[in-house]
Amino acid sequence: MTATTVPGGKTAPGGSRSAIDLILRSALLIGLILMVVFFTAQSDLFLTAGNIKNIALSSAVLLIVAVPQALLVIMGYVDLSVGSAVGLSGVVTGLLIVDQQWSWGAAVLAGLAIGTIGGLANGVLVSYTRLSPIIVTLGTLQLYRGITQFLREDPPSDFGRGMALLGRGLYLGVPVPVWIALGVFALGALFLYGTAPGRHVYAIGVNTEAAYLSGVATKRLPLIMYGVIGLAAGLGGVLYAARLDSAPPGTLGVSFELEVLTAVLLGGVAFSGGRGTMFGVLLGVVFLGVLRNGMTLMNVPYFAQAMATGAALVIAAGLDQLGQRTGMVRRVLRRN
Amino acid sequence: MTATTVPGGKTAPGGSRSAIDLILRSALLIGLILMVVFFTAQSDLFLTAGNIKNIALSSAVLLIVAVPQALLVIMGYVDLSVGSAVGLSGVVTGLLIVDQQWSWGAAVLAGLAIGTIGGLANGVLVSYTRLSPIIVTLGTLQLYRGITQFLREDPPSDFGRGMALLGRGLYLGVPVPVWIALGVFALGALFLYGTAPGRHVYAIGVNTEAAYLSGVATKRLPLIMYGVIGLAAGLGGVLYAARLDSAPPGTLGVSFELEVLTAVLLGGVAFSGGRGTMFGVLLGVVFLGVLRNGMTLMNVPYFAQAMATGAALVIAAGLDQLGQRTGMVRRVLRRN
Amino acid sequence: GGVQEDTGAAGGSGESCQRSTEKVIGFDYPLTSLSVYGDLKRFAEKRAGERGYQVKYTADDQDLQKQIQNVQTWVTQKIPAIVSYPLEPASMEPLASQARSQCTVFVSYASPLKNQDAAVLFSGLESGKALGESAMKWIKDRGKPVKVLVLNNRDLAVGAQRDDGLKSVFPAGDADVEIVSTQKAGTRTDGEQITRTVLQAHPDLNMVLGYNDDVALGARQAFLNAGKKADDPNVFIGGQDGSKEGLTAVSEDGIYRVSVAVRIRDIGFAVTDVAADLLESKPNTGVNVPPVAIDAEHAELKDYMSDYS
Amino acid sequence: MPYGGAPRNPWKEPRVTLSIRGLVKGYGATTVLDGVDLDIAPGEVHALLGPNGAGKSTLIKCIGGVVTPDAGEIVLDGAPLHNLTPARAFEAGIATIHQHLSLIDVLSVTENLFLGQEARRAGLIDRGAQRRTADELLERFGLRVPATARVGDLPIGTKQLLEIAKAWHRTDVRVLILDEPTASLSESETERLFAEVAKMKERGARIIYTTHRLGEVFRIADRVTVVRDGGVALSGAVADLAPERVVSVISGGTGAPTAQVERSDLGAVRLRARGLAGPRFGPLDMEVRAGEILGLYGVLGSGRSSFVETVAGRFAAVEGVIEVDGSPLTGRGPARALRRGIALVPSDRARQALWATRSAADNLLLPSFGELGRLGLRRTRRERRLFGETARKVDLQPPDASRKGGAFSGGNQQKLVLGRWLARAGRLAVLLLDEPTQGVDVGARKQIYEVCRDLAAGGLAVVFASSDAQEVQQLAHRALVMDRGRVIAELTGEDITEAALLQNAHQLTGVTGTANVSESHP
Ligand SMILES: Nc1ncnc2c1ncn2[C@@H]1O[C@H](COP(=O)(O)OP(=O)(O)OP(=O)(O)O)[C@@H](O)[C@H]1O
Ligand SMILES: Nc1ncnc2c1ncn2[C@@H]1O[C@H](COP(=O)(O)OP(=O)(O)OP(=O)(O)O)[C@@H](O)[C@H]1O
Ligand SMILES: [Mg+2]
Ligand SMILES: [Mg+2]
Repeated sequence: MTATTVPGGKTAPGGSRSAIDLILRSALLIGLILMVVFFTAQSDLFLTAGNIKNIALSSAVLLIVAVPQALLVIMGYVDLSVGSAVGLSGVVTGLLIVDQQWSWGAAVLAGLAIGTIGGLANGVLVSYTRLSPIIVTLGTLQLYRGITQFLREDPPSDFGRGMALLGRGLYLGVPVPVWIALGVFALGALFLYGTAPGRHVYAIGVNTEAAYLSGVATKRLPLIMYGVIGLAAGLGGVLYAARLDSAPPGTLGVSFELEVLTAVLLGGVAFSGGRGTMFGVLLGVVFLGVLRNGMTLMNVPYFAQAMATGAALVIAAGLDQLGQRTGMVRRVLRRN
Repeated sequence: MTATTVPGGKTAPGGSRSAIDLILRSALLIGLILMVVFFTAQSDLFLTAGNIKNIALSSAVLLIVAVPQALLVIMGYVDLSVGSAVGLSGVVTGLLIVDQQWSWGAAVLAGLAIGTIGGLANGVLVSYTRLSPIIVTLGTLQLYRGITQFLREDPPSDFGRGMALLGRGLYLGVPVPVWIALGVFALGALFLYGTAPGRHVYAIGVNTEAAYLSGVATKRLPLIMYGVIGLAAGLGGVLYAARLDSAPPGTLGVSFELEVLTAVLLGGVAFSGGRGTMFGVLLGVVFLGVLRNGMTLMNVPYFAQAMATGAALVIAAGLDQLGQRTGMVRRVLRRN
Repeated sequence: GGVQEDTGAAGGSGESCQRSTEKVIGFDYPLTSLSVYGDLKRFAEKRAGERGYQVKYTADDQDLQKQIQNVQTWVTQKIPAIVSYPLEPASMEPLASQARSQCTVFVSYASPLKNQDAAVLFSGLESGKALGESAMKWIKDRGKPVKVLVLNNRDLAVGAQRDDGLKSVFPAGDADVEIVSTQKAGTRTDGEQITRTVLQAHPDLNMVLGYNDDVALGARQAFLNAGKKADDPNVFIGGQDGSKEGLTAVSEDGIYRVSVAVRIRDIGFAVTDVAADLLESKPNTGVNVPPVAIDAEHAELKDYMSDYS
Repeated sequence: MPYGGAPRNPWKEPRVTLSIRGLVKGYGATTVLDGVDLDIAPGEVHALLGPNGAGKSTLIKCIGGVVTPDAGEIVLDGAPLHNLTPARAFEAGIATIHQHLSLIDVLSVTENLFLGQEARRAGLIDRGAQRRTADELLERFGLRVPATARVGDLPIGTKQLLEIAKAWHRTDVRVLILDEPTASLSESETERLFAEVAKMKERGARIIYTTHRLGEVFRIADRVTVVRDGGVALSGAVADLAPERVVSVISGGTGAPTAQVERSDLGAVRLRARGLAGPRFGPLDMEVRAGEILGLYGVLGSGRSSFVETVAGRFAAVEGVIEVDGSPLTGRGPARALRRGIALVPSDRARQALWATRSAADNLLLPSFGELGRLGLRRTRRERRLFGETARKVDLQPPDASRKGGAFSGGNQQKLVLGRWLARAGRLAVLLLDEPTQGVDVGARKQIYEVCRDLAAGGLAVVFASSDAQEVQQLAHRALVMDRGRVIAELTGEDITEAALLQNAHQLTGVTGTANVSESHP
């Protein structure tokens, strides 16, 4: 009897879920495609290998941090300190190479370590003492920036060949950071869909109480994830420093946290937790990358770019909603 | 067994809430007091009438926008576009006076109107089409900034006597903006505790479905509140412009939205909605004002200020938690 | 290993190159929120119009990553000539060399690069010095002790340069000078807020040196708001940039005594000329526009102001 | 077959017991359990009874490791269990089905069944294995939902069964705890559950069973313990206990609800549905008169909730009209319906009705604040008076205006929700109740029935949907049996017997097209 009242309902996350969501997202995907078509029509340089490489390169770090951020947000947490974590690890790596003559490899490891520690610090505060994630990470956003600028006032630069390869090297014609980003994305997807903790991410996000009653580690998992996003931010900082061949303490990674959050939400992750897919996140990141690149190609003036970006965000959010609505059942549940 | 209570409840439903929360907040209050004591010990200028007036003046606009922001957040919404709304209305007011020779009164009204319209635009998008408040207002944050810079590239300035009085005038020795801020705060408190819609704010935040089924206007109320916060942001922009006697399109109100959010969360409003008090918001605003002022007085270097602010936020969040814990029931409700 | 660097053939030099015949110049100016930006563009375009060129712009909103991305886009796009104001010179080097290796003209703006065909310079260091010197002169002439607030912003390369310049000549161990506070200020609002507070701590504060006109004007407003007279002889406020408002304030011959200016017109023209010359293979090593401390008495004040619409 | 390791052979187990000694637990100022003892032998079904708020769930939470007792010890097979967590409890072989659902809406049926106990291969989830076990469990519980279905889309009853099924594949179950498992189940589901419980019993599990439907106790329980006022008020073998005795101990003398008296003096038609169709029901016609209490009975998914929720404005009618006092209901949304005097007590308290973190006063008075105020401002004195009166009428325990809604026991939460409408009864024309006494003890149930009768006597039209045949018999003047969204039978007065209801609901299940029998009624 009840079986009949449940239209297929193949909408649970997981193999099947991601498939459905591919369609759910498609509204946004279509938006992206239209945008690409438009830019291609505007400038014949847009769809060139070189330019695509650009977009990929400038989206790489965003994707690297957006993946763990998405996992956090789905769990109902968030890390707003990533902007400063990027700055901190980049500067630490830089000054170790320049001031302390560390080998670039060692310096990079140190940078990653710093990032991870910063992340874990957030995690302990947030998931164990149950402080508000937003306020805590807004705090550490300032704290880490302060430390960064305390460590070095003006930018260390000139990091040598190793870093150059890391930041601007090509492997099989694809920039190294892009390879790394793809790796991170793959891992993220495997984790979310393939492993038990991945399922628990949703459980915690939807109903922590219920997850706890079912024996899910409702505190350890977020803690670990904060460590991971710290690591990712550290990686991001290192890659930025490598790419820029310098690490300005005052500006490296500034307002990056908002970019990450935008990409994640744009990708259809619900800030309230419980909803989101890796595919969506990828889509959100690419969307932003294409938008910025295309507008520069078209020589749009700065204020118009701001307007266009803003409008694009709103429209994209609308498309995402549209995607959501296509789920028949959801429409019923969402009273209307 | 549970006979430790008086039939009918000893205190008025509304009254008790604020009373209880006053105690809950006290942990943070104590933190504030300690900070004041510290700064007073550091600089004998801190507790002078002049400096208190100065702190009040710096906090006025923050309070004006924080009050409606708190109401939105309690309902489970948020407006991140206020920074640009402040800029937009300030610049519009300014250029109407300078370029169009409008009377300052008319120009101010226009500024307020612009702000309100911007707010209502957010409201329609968010509460009626159910788009994500964060992503939408992040979008309009950019959109409104773009419009502002499109309207005027360099700052209009020199607004004449009327604006001067508005921004810097004293009434009974207290700056006009402070009077306005106190008025806004009083209205906010009256609304939240003294009116039925005020109760609905909590109902929507805690359980929208239940509120909807109980006949609460779960869409109109947020819409209106978005209009109100737009109006408040407009007011803030006007006051900023008046005090600066100029309105820089590129920088007026930049990152103000984060300041507001910080103050609100610091004041113990839960970002997930359903929890928060006006008293707490006031506390959060004052806390930030005192912190910034004290550190400037002590000529703390920039990076140290960032560190201190960050640490203060985290600690304050901790104190707030501590406050929460004192509520026995809450402890249990938060799965013991 | 399989990883090689992505900078093409390193350091292509001007002569060996076949320049593009397309008459397009990209002007990458990250500080779009500065009030000088508009007029700068106007002059660059004026000259471009005369020489039949088109000027393109980026929108970096003061963000290093975005600047690099945008210039990278231009490089791939093979824009014939790029004039860039690097927020972070070191970060621009790889791009510059990549650009030049594909025969794109690369002109550096404000701070010199290793990889550049030419530069349009107005030294931040000099600018800071000029402000410091005129401040010292005012102090000497007046012969009374002063209390100073320094508003700097070392987050920006130019801000750091100007700050270094200022430090190098000010206060130069002068016993009469007491720097009571040094604070970071990014915007006019910051300038007003900080100055207001410092005025609380030191009601006798009578000198503010700002790293640009916006913050200095904020400081001036704080003095006016505090009830100081607009022409109080005992107050010295100085800024840098020579922005329209800055110079206007100076011309009022009040407490806003100096704005260290570079001739916006000259720079705007230079942006186009240097790039265009190089594209047309005319020799041009660039220009170095000297910063001048403009005060109310300065002979050229009117000319400088006339640059603005 | 339980997933995870070969089950140890229960018959080899020594016949020692699960024994609870001097258990004490309090929340803040109030002591809930004050020295409770309990012994349960393998293969025993032990019914744990008591009024709302007696501490049954609390006791269960202690055993399940959800809350830590303040004192006392829990000994399982001779081994005392210390600082339990839900995870540790599972390992010890204690499977708890909590009163409030702990399912994850966005996850699939399979994923929910295995949540926290996933089958793994090489670090990854073994979907194949999970899927097989899931299908088998669904089969056992007669759930014809796809194992890939998103749980959030399932009706509440189905969810309840899934919740129960979770325990069936957990680690070899030595203690099975069911906290009001049948609260939202209908007869057929209940039967299935009992069959499964019997199997568990054979496998030597100790079973604690909590319910407010006393009929069940005498069907499956071996022993009964009634907790009341913090202690054990009655304990003994079912065989030597008379139902009346148990009832009076639980209800503290209030006694069981009395059957409905026939109403002859019905007023004018207040609610009329004409060809009304909505999500999962209709089209159907229906009339309810002033003073009449109409019961809707049916198996799960028969469309009762959907119907009442549509009348209350939660869903838009697909076709047809709703009339209140003769004039059609225009516009959409509960607010509109309320303005016309239609109020709903929804079935899913936690999700649809309660503000757990808000005070009892807010929960009770929220729709009334406006009317109580003057010039838009609230008048707290009048609010306090109205709260006091209403709390007394529904006998809210404790009648504390500032206590958080979530801190009340199930039954008292329901009284809060009912009181919400009682407080403005004067403005109501129709009261709709969906599963009105779900999880409510006999005493409270009686009081709720009386409130409903008073409201009807006061001229309201009362419509309630229930899965509890006994309830329909006791409360309804007239009963409609629904199936697949259609009315398939109508019973009045004396004819409303549990037997008749069950028979109609079940034997007719599957017969389609026999719609609108109800057209014939007055
Ligand atoms: N989280 C909590 N905070 C404070 N008090 C609580 C909390 N949970 C339960 N209580 C109180 O403990 C007492 C026992 O609650 P419990 O849920 O165990 O009763 P119950 O016997 O299960 O009632 P029901 O039959 O309605 O489920 C009640 O008075 C209730 O108000
Ligand atoms: N298949 C479904 N999809 C979406 N919502 C549903 C579905 N089935 C029920 N619901 C909703 O879930 C809630 C409770 O379900 P319930 O099974 O009680 O409703 P119902 O389908 O009317 O059956 P019943 O006769 O048992 O009430 C109601 O709001 C109902 O509308
Ligand atoms: Mg219970
Ligand atoms: Mg139902």
